[in-house]
Amino acid sequence: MRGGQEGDFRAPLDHQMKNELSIVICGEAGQGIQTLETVLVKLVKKAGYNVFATKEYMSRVRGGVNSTSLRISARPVDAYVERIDLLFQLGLDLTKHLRRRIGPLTRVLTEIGNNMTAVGVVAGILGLDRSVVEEFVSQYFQAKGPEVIGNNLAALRKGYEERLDLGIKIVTDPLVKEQIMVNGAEAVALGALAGGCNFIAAYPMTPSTGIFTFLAQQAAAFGLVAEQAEDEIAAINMALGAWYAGARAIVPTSGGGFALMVEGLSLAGMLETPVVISLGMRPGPATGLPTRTEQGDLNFALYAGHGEFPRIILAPGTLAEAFELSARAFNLADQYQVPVIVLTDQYFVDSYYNTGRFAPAKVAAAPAIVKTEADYRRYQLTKDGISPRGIPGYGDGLVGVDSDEHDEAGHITEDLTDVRPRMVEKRVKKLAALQKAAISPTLIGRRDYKTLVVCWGSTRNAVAEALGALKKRDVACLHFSQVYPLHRKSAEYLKKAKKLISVENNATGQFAALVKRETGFEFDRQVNKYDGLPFSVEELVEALNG
Amino acid sequence: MRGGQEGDFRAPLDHQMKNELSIVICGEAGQGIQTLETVLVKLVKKAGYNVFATKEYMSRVRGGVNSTSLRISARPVDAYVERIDLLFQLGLDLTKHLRRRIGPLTRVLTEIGNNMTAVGVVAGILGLDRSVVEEFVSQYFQAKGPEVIGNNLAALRKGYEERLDLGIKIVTDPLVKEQIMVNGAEAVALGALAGGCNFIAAYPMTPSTGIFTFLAQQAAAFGLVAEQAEDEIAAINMALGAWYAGARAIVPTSGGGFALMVEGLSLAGMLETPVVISLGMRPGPATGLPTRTEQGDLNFALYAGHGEFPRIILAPGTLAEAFELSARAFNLADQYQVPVIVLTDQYFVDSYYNTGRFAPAKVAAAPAIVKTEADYRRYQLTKDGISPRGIPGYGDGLVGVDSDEHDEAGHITEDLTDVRPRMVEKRVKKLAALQKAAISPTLIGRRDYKTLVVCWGSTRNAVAEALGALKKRDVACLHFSQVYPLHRKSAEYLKKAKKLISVENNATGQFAALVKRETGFEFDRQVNKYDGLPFSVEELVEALNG
Amino acid sequence: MVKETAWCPGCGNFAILGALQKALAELEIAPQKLVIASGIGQAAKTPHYLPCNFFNGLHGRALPPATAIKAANPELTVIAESGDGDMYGEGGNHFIQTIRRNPDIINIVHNNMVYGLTKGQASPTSQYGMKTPIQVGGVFEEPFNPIVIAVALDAPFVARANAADIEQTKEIIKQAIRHPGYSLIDIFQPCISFNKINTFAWFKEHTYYLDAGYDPRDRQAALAKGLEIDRFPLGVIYRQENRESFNSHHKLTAPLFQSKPDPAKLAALIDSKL
Amino acid sequence: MVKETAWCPGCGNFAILGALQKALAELEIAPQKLVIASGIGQAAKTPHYLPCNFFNGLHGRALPPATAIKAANPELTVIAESGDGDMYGEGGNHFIQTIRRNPDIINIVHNNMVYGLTKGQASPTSQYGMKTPIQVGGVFEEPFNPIVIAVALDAPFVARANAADIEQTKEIIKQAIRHPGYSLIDIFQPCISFNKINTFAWFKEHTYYLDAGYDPRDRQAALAKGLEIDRFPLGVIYRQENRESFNSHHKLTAPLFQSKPDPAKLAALIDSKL
Ligand SMILES: Cc1ncc(C[n+]2csc(CCOP(=O)(O)OP(=O)(O)O)c2C)c(N)n1
Ligand SMILES: Cc1ncc(C[n+]2csc(CCOP(=O)(O)OP(=O)(O)O)c2C)c(N)n1
Ligand code: SF4
Ligand code: SF4
Ligand SMILES: [Mg+2]
Ligand SMILES: [Mg+2]
Repeated sequence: MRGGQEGDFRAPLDHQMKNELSIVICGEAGQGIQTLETVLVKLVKKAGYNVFATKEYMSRVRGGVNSTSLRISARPVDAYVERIDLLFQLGLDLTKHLRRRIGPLTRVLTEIGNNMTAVGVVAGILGLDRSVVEEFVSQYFQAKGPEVIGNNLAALRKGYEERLDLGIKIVTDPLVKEQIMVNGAEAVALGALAGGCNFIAAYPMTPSTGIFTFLAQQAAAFGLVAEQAEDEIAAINMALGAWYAGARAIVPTSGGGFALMVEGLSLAGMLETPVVISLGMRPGPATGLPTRTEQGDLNFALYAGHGEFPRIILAPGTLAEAFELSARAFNLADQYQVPVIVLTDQYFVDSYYNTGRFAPAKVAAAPAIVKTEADYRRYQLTKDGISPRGIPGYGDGLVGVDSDEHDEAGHITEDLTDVRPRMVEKRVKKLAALQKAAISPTLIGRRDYKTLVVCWGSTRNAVAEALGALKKRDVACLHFSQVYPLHRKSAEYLKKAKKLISVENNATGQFAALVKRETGFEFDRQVNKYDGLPFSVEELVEALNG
Repeated sequence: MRGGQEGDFRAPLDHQMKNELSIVICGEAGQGIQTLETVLVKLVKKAGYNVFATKEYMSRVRGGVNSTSLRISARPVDAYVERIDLLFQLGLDLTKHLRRRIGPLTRVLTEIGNNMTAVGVVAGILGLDRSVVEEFVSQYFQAKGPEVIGNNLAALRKGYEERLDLGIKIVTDPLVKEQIMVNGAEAVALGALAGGCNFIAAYPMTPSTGIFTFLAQQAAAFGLVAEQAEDEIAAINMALGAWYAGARAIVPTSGGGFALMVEGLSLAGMLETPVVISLGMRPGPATGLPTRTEQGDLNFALYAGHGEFPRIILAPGTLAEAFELSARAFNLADQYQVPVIVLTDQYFVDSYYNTGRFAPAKVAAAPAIVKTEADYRRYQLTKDGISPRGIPGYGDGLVGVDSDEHDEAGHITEDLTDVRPRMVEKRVKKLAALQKAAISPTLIGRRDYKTLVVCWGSTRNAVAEALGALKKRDVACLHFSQVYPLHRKSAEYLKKAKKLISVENNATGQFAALVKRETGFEFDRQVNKYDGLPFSVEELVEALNG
Repeated sequence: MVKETAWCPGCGNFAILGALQKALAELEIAPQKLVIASGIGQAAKTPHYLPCNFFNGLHGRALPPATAIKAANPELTVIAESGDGDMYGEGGNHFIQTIRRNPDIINIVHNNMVYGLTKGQASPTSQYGMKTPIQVGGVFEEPFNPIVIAVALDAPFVARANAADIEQTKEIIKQAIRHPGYSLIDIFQPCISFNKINTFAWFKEHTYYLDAGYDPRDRQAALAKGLEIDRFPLGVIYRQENRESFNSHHKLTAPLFQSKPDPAKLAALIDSKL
Repeated sequence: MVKETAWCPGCGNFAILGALQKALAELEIAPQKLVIASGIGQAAKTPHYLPCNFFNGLHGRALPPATAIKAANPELTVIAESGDGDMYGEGGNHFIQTIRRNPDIINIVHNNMVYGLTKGQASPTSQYGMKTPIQVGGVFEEPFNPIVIAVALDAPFVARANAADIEQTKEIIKQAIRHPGYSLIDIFQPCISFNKINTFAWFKEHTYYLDAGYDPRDRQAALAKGLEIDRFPLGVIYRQENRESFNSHHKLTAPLFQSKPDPAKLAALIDSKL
């Protein structure tokens, strides 16, 4: 299978003040920050700027302090920075973690009006075409009637007329217009559609509700079944029933919901029924910080479920990877008849930036279902452990699957001399095929590195940008978008390095431990973060500068 | 904490034919094999012989083929051997795994009558005092009335009169009379009582139902609450509520049930509420082989639960350890406010042998509850991460616990700058204390070993006996009765060895992987078994002879 | 299909298996078009003993996969079959919510008022006072009354049968299969090994068949019937056809495995993010 | 106790909190002797906003710890409080089985007919046709009727209240606390942010108080009342004192933390294995 591509670092950080603007808008839940984010991101992108946006919010519906961070740039931007050039403070309060981002050069605007005033101010700074902006805002509020449109336009104009001058002139990027603007949740959901997903069973849980909602909205158009289950146990068991009967199902959830699915995961292992789980991580244990981010569930995803059975765990680092891997997850699950877990996190699913238009054809659904003969046996023993997968009602055979140990026909067995050992080996040896098919890690930077910074999942872009800023020729980044099983080349990359550093958004270094277990390599240093917030580029610059 | 004791190997295998008899009785479920086992074991033990008994049975109530294997010996016996000297076949069928145990020297008795006839035959062989035997059997069937007693005595006599001569003369062992005869389930349950357990919430599941039943039977006498929960989710959440309110609760379960408890486990981690889980393993995945044995859930126990929090995992190798560690589990959970998992398996809980009388005083309950002051804060930050644990209704304070991230008083927080990082560190750093308190592994054999055979949990006795039989001076066994966290001395033991061999009753070598991750040591060879049956001494002799 | 069952000779399960097979034969349902989803327990082994497609899943979890199987392929006849512990205990939440969701499946519960496979603990339907190795002081919980609960949840078809009466049970099963939406058949089933109270004779004595005059369309009457527990009524206790089913709400008609993703629609959706 | 709540200004939760605090004050229950167990959701945050011991556990799982807390220390007043999604959805099985088990606890459900904290998906009590971002075609499932189910399960005390009526709600809570065994109070609670259908006005219009002549001891009548859904009756719909409680069955009187294991008994038990 095609590995990740080696890439370049992004533009170094010190360019930014000329070519980039970092804006943060904060306020209470209910003050329309979400609307502002949507509108501003679209407007700025349409005008041809590169945009990155991410939000952080409290677990409440009204009040508190939420914020959205935007980077508007002449060059592609895809990671979170701490620096704030311009802070719109719509509410009275600030959280401590926002306050510490305010630097001597930060312009803080309070009492400027509402969220649309902020849009106007930014439009003014960037010199966006006024009629285009007003047209867009009118369109956006179309459904709400002329009064709402009028009020919003008035607020917008008030902001526009501030004519704030920050001494910044950002040039537009002609490539942006050809690109799409999606967040991580949309990238995963679109990937699922590309992968032929036609069944979603889920129970709402932040940060995965976005994926569920997106798919539910598309259900009628795409002929999907989207069902809100009574609990996560029902969701995973529905998904297994759906796959068994020929559908392609996904279950989006988060740690606590996944915990309830673990018996079902083990069932998937035993039935060899494919299933795709989209696991959006948030800080634990238990309810933890429901709206925050963490990479704390890797170990759990790796070893969840009683008994022994193989699985695949993917952890996209970019939106493009999220689309591609979510699509591919369906084919992988189908082909190898194993559970595939797509690991994301709150930061990842809630972050937007412009990215190349997704190409579904590359990852088109390739169902691996066979029409059964009269003597069909679901668990026929084969060399690689993979049996042709029939479904009920398609062919002359009968398709039986059983959570007990079973014979080739799927019937309960207590034959401990022949059947049990063969069936254990059948399941376990699929791991070899999975290892062969594993996606290789992506090297970012030069091949003649001395220090290798290893990361996985959502930390990729921030690490890459930080290393770009550090401009050290002998430091490279190795990013894993498949965290299990590891691609066989992984060890080679690690071996070449004199110094190994891991970067993980958790407290205990779970991937570092996995790498040690799988390859024997130990990290010289671990950079960990566990306050519920994502790594910023600056933080990584500091942490990796040494 | 006091480590495991170094011990000697047991009597080597070739002594057996003179001093030992290996008897197997097989038949259909419903033919009274269980009764036979109970009666025979008691009789033989009372007569002063060492006894070991273990059973294997199908997941059905009637029919099929079940068997009980007994070793009657002049020396202490505590492990399973494959060799059969005498096979009573009460039913018509034999399983393949029984048939392969029949050797050229095996005497097979079919159509001898019923289960009590078999008791009679054995009593005859051993020359047990006839009146004692008859008295015992009469007593045993007392409640069933004179007719049942009469029939059973008749069957018994018939067997006695066979006067089978196997050329065996086993001497009795004077120490046996002072010893008790319990199986693993009873050892765990008695340990729980010694540890002050006063609350059991469970959902029936083989092989842990025995522990639940034993404790339910003692509930009235010991003032325990024993409640059958509607599901395992309720069971663990009840246990947490019970501990929170000052009780000492245990939840016995097996892999599939444990899977459903995983969200609750994570809750225990977040609440820092103690809990003891007795996890009896059986072969998975999913329903697997419900009545068979495996050590397949170690990884799962290690990493179950979303988010990051410490835990203790104990895995007794002997009945004495099962008693002691089950008791100690309550104090450990209480003291460190972490979940403690006691890992056993079907083989372990269903095996009996005579062992020294348990000494509850050594492991007496030491509750770590404080009376609260008015300004009590449940999560007060302390140096080692352990806060004084108050309970509601005892003192002037209020006790609040919260599954969300919380402040010292237990209230929901979204303070990401100070509180969250401190609370993560508080929880995670308890691991250091747990490491300090860890139980050291037990070295069995000479200290000047070259080869070290590493095992954990239920495989201990078989490995020890096999090494004794092999009589190689430079091979020793290292047994872990605490598998997580590992005692700091573990690495020293491993370092001294030229060759490392692991023995595990699973397919993928889960403990070997853990050891590698924790100490960096890799095993030169892994001996694995995954057919649902325990290791026999002979199998290990063969596997380790090289 | 497995020839030899793992059931005790004389168990009520045999009669249920027989009634089911007859019903299927009379309705001419081909094994290829039939899926039985079951959980874990003695009853849950049923699908191994007749020719069918089967999904023998987890203890307590027969209903969610059954719902999904029917959704994924509406051409299949889907039965969810398990014991009382499985359906009303471990699976209690699915029982309720499945009735609310109303998929077009048949739910057969072998109600032996005990946990058979795990050897005799109380189940949710165990009657007051029953002593077991765990319920040492006897069952004190209110027995779960599936009939009343199903009627209270407005299930489309609610019936009770007695395993011993193979003909009547077969007829009820046939009606249930033909009825649109979710159908519950709670079948009294003697467990001769672990339930010494609720025997064949006990069930005979403590039941009666609803007479021809009974109108199963009257919900209040059905509730009242359901509450009768001195002698339990047998037959179709409640039926209605007012509720939208899961399948009709989701407009499920063709099997999902035949559906092809539409590349043009997907491209348009992606382009909407330009 | 936390001063500032995380609720939306105008939310029905405030009134419920007020009624609860008044009831506790009038009954003179000391915060030290009170435990509130809750799950996760907006309603489940309640215990943070009044002085009490609290066990704010997992979504859907308030009842099992509440049952155990009361068992471990019968001297405590134990309330299990959460939202409709929590109690009847994720926690549906515990709801049923807890009623069967009948511990001496008070179960307060903030029934806003929606998932508040996760922003507006349907809950089990959402009414037919309600559209949400997930229920795009509207709710088609039969709304869960906690009153009928609780009466069907013979719960000792079943009441319904309306958050807006603080005095009446307070009185119901007081009665529930005084009633032995399990008590359910399902409280209609407007969610002003996500439920635009079931508003304060709607609840006012669609409810009425049971009159003084109503006899809550009549189970059939209670079932009939429970089935009224055009205008929902408010007040104590059902009450009885016939059932043995969990605590009395297990003979729980003193707190378990005071119980000492008896070494002699244990020694004797061990010696019985000689
Ligand atoms: C999660 C889980 N918990 C417990 C079990 C053990 N178990 C298997 S069957 C059963 C109960 C069987 O009772 P019932 O469903 O009434 O079926 P019956 O055997 O009486 O037909 C239990 C508790 C399991 N397999 N999985
Ligand atoms: C296992 C699990 N699944 C999902 C969630 C996410 N979640 C939190 S609250 C909630 C629903 C809240 O609705 P309700 O219980 O009615 O309370 P309300 O907010 O309306 O008061 C959900 C789905 C969770 N915390 N845990
Ligand atoms: S244990 Fe009971 S239910 Fe199971 S097969 Fe035997 S008689 Fe039937
Ligand atoms: S979201 Fe609804 S339930 Fe939650 S606080 Fe706001 S109004 Fe109340
Ligand atoms: Mg049953
Ligand atoms: Mg709600």
